[in-house]
Amino acid sequence: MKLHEYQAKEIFARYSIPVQKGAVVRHPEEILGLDLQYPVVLKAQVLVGGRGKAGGIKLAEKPSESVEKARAILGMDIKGERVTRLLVAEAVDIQQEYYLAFTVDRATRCLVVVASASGGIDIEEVARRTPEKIVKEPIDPFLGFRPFHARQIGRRLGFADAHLGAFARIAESLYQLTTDLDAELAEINPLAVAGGQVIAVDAKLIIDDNALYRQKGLPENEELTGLERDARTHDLSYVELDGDIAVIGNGAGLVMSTLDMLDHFGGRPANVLDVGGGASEEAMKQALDIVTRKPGVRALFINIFGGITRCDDIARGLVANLPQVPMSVRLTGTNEEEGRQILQQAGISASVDPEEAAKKAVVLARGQG
Amino acid sequence: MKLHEYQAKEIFARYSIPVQKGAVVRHPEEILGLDLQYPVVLKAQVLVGGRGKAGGIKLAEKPSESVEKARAILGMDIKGERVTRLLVAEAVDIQQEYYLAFTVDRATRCLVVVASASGGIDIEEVARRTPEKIVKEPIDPFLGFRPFHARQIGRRLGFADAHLGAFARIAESLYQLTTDLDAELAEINPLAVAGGQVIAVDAKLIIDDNALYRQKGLPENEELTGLERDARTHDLSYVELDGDIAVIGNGAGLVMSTLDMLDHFGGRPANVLDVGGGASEEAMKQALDIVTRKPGVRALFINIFGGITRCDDIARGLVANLPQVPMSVRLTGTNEEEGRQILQQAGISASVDPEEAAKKAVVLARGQG
Amino acid sequence: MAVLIDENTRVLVQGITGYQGEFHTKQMLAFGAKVVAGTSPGKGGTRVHDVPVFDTVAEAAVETGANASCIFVPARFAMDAALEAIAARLSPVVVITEHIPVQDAIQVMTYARQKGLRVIGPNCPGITSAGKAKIGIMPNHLFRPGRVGVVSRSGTLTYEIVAALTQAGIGETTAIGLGGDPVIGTTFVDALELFQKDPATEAIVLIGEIGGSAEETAAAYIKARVTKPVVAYVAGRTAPPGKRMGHAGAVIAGTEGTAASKVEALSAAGAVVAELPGQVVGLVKAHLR
Amino acid sequence: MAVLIDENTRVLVQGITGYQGEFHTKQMLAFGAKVVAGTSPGKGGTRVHDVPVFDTVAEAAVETGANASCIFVPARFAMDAALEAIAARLSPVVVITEHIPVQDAIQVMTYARQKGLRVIGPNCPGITSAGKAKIGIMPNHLFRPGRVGVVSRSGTLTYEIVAALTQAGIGETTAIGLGGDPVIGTTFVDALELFQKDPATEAIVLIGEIGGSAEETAAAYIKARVTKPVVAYVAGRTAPPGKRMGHAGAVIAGTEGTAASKVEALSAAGAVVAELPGQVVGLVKAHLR
Repeated sequence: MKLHEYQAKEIFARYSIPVQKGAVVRHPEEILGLDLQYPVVLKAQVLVGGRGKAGGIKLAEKPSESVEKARAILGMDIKGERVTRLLVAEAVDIQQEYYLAFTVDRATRCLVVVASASGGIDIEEVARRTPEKIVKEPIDPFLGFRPFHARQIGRRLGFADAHLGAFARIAESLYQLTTDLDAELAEINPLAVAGGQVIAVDAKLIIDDNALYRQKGLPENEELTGLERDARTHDLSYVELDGDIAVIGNGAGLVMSTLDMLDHFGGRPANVLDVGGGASEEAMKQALDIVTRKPGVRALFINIFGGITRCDDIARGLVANLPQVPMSVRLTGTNEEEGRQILQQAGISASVDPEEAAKKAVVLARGQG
Repeated sequence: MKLHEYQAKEIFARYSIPVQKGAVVRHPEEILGLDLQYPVVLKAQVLVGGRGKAGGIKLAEKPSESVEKARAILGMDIKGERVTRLLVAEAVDIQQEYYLAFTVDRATRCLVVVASASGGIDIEEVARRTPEKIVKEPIDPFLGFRPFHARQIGRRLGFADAHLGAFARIAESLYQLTTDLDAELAEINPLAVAGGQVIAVDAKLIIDDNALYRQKGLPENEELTGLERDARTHDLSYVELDGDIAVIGNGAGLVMSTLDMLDHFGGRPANVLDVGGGASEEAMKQALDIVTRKPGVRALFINIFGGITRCDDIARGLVANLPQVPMSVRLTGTNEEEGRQILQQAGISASVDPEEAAKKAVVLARGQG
Repeated sequence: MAVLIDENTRVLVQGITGYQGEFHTKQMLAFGAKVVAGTSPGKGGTRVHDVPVFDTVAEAAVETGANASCIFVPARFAMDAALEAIAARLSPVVVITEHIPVQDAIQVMTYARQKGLRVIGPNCPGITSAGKAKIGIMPNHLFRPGRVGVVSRSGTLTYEIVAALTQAGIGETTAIGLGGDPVIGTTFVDALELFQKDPATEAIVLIGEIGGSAEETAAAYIKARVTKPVVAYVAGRTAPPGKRMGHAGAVIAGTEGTAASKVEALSAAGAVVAELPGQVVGLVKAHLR
Repeated sequence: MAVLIDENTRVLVQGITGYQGEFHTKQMLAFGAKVVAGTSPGKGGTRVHDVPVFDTVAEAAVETGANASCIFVPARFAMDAALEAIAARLSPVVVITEHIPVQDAIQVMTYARQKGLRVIGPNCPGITSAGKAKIGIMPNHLFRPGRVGVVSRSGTLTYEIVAALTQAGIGETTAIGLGGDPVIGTTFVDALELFQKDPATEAIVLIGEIGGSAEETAAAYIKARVTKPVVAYVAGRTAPPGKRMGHAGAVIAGTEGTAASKVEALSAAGAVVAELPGQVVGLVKAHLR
């Protein structure tokens, strides 16, 4: 679950990581009531990347200019996301930009600290072109990231004197919140030296969805569409796409290969729902409801290979909640015989070959079924 | 720092360790206002051991009996400690008594869990006679004491069914509070199965004095006499004894050997203060004040071997705060020359040989100096 | 021959009294796997499908000689169960449970590394050595002893490939489901090394998916060390970038992690890459000596 | 010859800019010890007694070849400093600082054990190899190269014994102050093993005190492995039971830990036990060949 910059900064402040003074507004006029030193920066609060290049960040020298520019940003569409909130923060005079993050590293199977003295928006470019400018160290989860580790990283970025201590305290705090909050990513870019201070100018925080059960007091998940949120409440994994074939499968790999097959045969998925391992009749009911509720769905493709999932459970769920759109079903694996029998009794034919079934789904979506 | 049973149990309750319902009273009449089921147990709150055998624990069947027995216990003297508080707790019907503790183990250099199915007042006897009945396992500080460790210990004590989970939760919580509170010892003896429940019937908690700086919200240290408390506030280590020679030394080993020497030559120390490593002039001033304030002191013995401590600092502190009682000084080690010169100028002679100086102190205390 | 598990593997099922644990214990027994013990704290002394249940792994290992584990316990208790299995020196520890917080998985992997033991998963279907042993949830009827080793990040795609290999009369040595989470105990490289060494394995099927760089790392290993034919398939060619496809392992990160990058690396390393899962078995056939 | 440290020891002083760090750096240099670097976070680039100061141990080790550490930093930062020294693979790491919480000391010792490195202390006076090297705070003028190894839990008592050995013309090989805390990195047994192996050490003085069972364990080791004469003294014969004598290491626990038990064990193992510190050197003289 991704948090907005302002939400992440509220958490940073609780962990004593210096951030600019600022406030969030939903309406331009609210800015006039804020007790802030000018100039200020107006920053669109969206979850997609690249808001700066899209015009979502502006500087304002005085309140009237601030309100005017806020009007321009609020309501803006950035990569499909509508701007409903604006972070208004006191501008700082940045002397140097650094990069600092903690994230999960698949290769070392650990959290890693990633840092660079070349921070700023082009950090990915830095990583690609001059990887030697990126410091990356795995963290032993039992020993943790200690103050001396923080000082070592600070020195490798060139921090000295009082700034070294300031950097180290920020790095320690950022690690602490990464583990406390089960963050998959906790990033400060840029971490700036500004006005004799080391300060987090931007903030990104992604919480591990699997750990949300033990993370209380977090803001609501805003990354999801309404249907995605419904799916989440039923522990189903659902993603929206822009075609016309609704897809239900089990297992991430199978689901992805299902999309690949539809694409291969000229079809366009409208969405895709992974019922996961050991899907029950009830899960199947919810799955059918969610994928077919999306406007513009013209056909349904169900691709199930039973392992921990049992074909008879899937079949019962399907028969009890028959969808309104034409469908192509592929069903094989654990309890396959029982499943086919249940479908047959309801007059539903199912394929064993996934490619055959995918082709049929494409035909159905074209209205030629 | 040792806590009273009731203080430890308040902490236990915060960590969800079941304890009997009860309250602390300072006056017998307060018992009548308590909302408790009878019978109740009245337990003297003292820091010394063996209160049960000394008559500090009594059972009462009804309120009137309770008040009467409270009168007998409050004000009692148990091994030199006056009883000022009484824990009144609902009696439980104990089916079996267990022992459970976490403590520091010098040999393995770790915290250890110590447990036994033969709990109760004679646990030391059990340890001596049937050590095989004591389970003792070192704990890796980085991995910690995990739920599975707790279940393993529980099984080794014979817990099964629902009691196994109850025991494991208590053991996990007790470990958690041991590390959270920097306890040197966290002990439940007996941990009882009573009325279908696993419950802490007694509680002992000793906090690491060196960690008190990071332990906020603990009760006041009641283990110390007034002078001992004064010493503590000046970071000096002071212990009261019952003779007539006040002793100041530096280093625990030297201080102990100083007591041994005085004893060897027929002297009896009144108290002993360790000025520690790197004692300053100011520390020496406080040290002199504390040891000589004790009533009955007839002589003072100062035994300093300078290492990190400098003889000139000691000499300056002594000259500036000359005590009223006759004294014998032994001074050698770092900056010995400077120290002797300072003393000489003030007309004080100092010995190099500790045994010679100890003999002199014994003579002075006898009033023959 | 087989890799990782065989007739000498004595399986302990952690969480044996749960719905999945009970069902798959029965399936493993039906497959012929030696399931010798189960654990379920507080339920020691009972039996499930005649398998004795213990309160702790330590007791189960001592009493039954269990030397490997299969974990079905719910996500919030799975880390503790895995640590318990590692502490008792069981290996491999196969973690079926999905939705385990990644920082819990990190602890498990670090502890296993400290002790020098193998973890498979989490969020995986387990391992099956055709005709010999099974730990996990792969459907029994799919397998037939044969010549191909299968390793995959995806459960259901593994079944697809195994079913097709069996149907084609080729059969399998061992199928290993690595699991789809970002932090997993056993990787493609580990599996490739095992299959390369195993005399019964004549060809290897590798099933990857978008996200991470495990396939690229596998490609480098194939180029350097693998002499047996490798047929690969990478799922997610058409998945939208940045969208999560069911589990955290499938987030595209930067330039690495795309299907294109993986396909390119594997092809360059000499692996044959199928465009759809249905083509895999045909390619295996073509490359078997 | 000497044990633990000698002419090749290149000392790093952690906390070199503090009062004690600065003073004892000067003393170590005066003794002839090679103090090659210091650390003090935020003060890198400065010098103390012409010794270069760094922000981190890692930089100091790379730049100066420091291979051992002496820690003077305040108690609340001492654990981090010791972990930093261990991470940089310095050995021995001598922790002078007193009042370190015992759970911090436990972490330090566990980490050192994991890395296979040696810690001395905490709350100790350090190590001195007469005429060769010194790490710590033992007064310089006491030492004279000679024939006896000294190991002690007490700092000031070490000085007493060393001064007397020097005065008697016997001299020392190495004196090791183990530290008085309950959890320490190096024990009597470690020191006995080193002295037994060291050809220059002809006799060993062991100075114990009440609390714990380190002396009893040492006695068992002496009986089994030590052929050189051992003269021992145990402080605290008359200390009141259960009272804390200055540090947590001196709490009497149960039946073990009393002076009587220690004296008895050491005597039974063949060590000669003095009743007062002043008798030690006479006993050493009597037992030197």
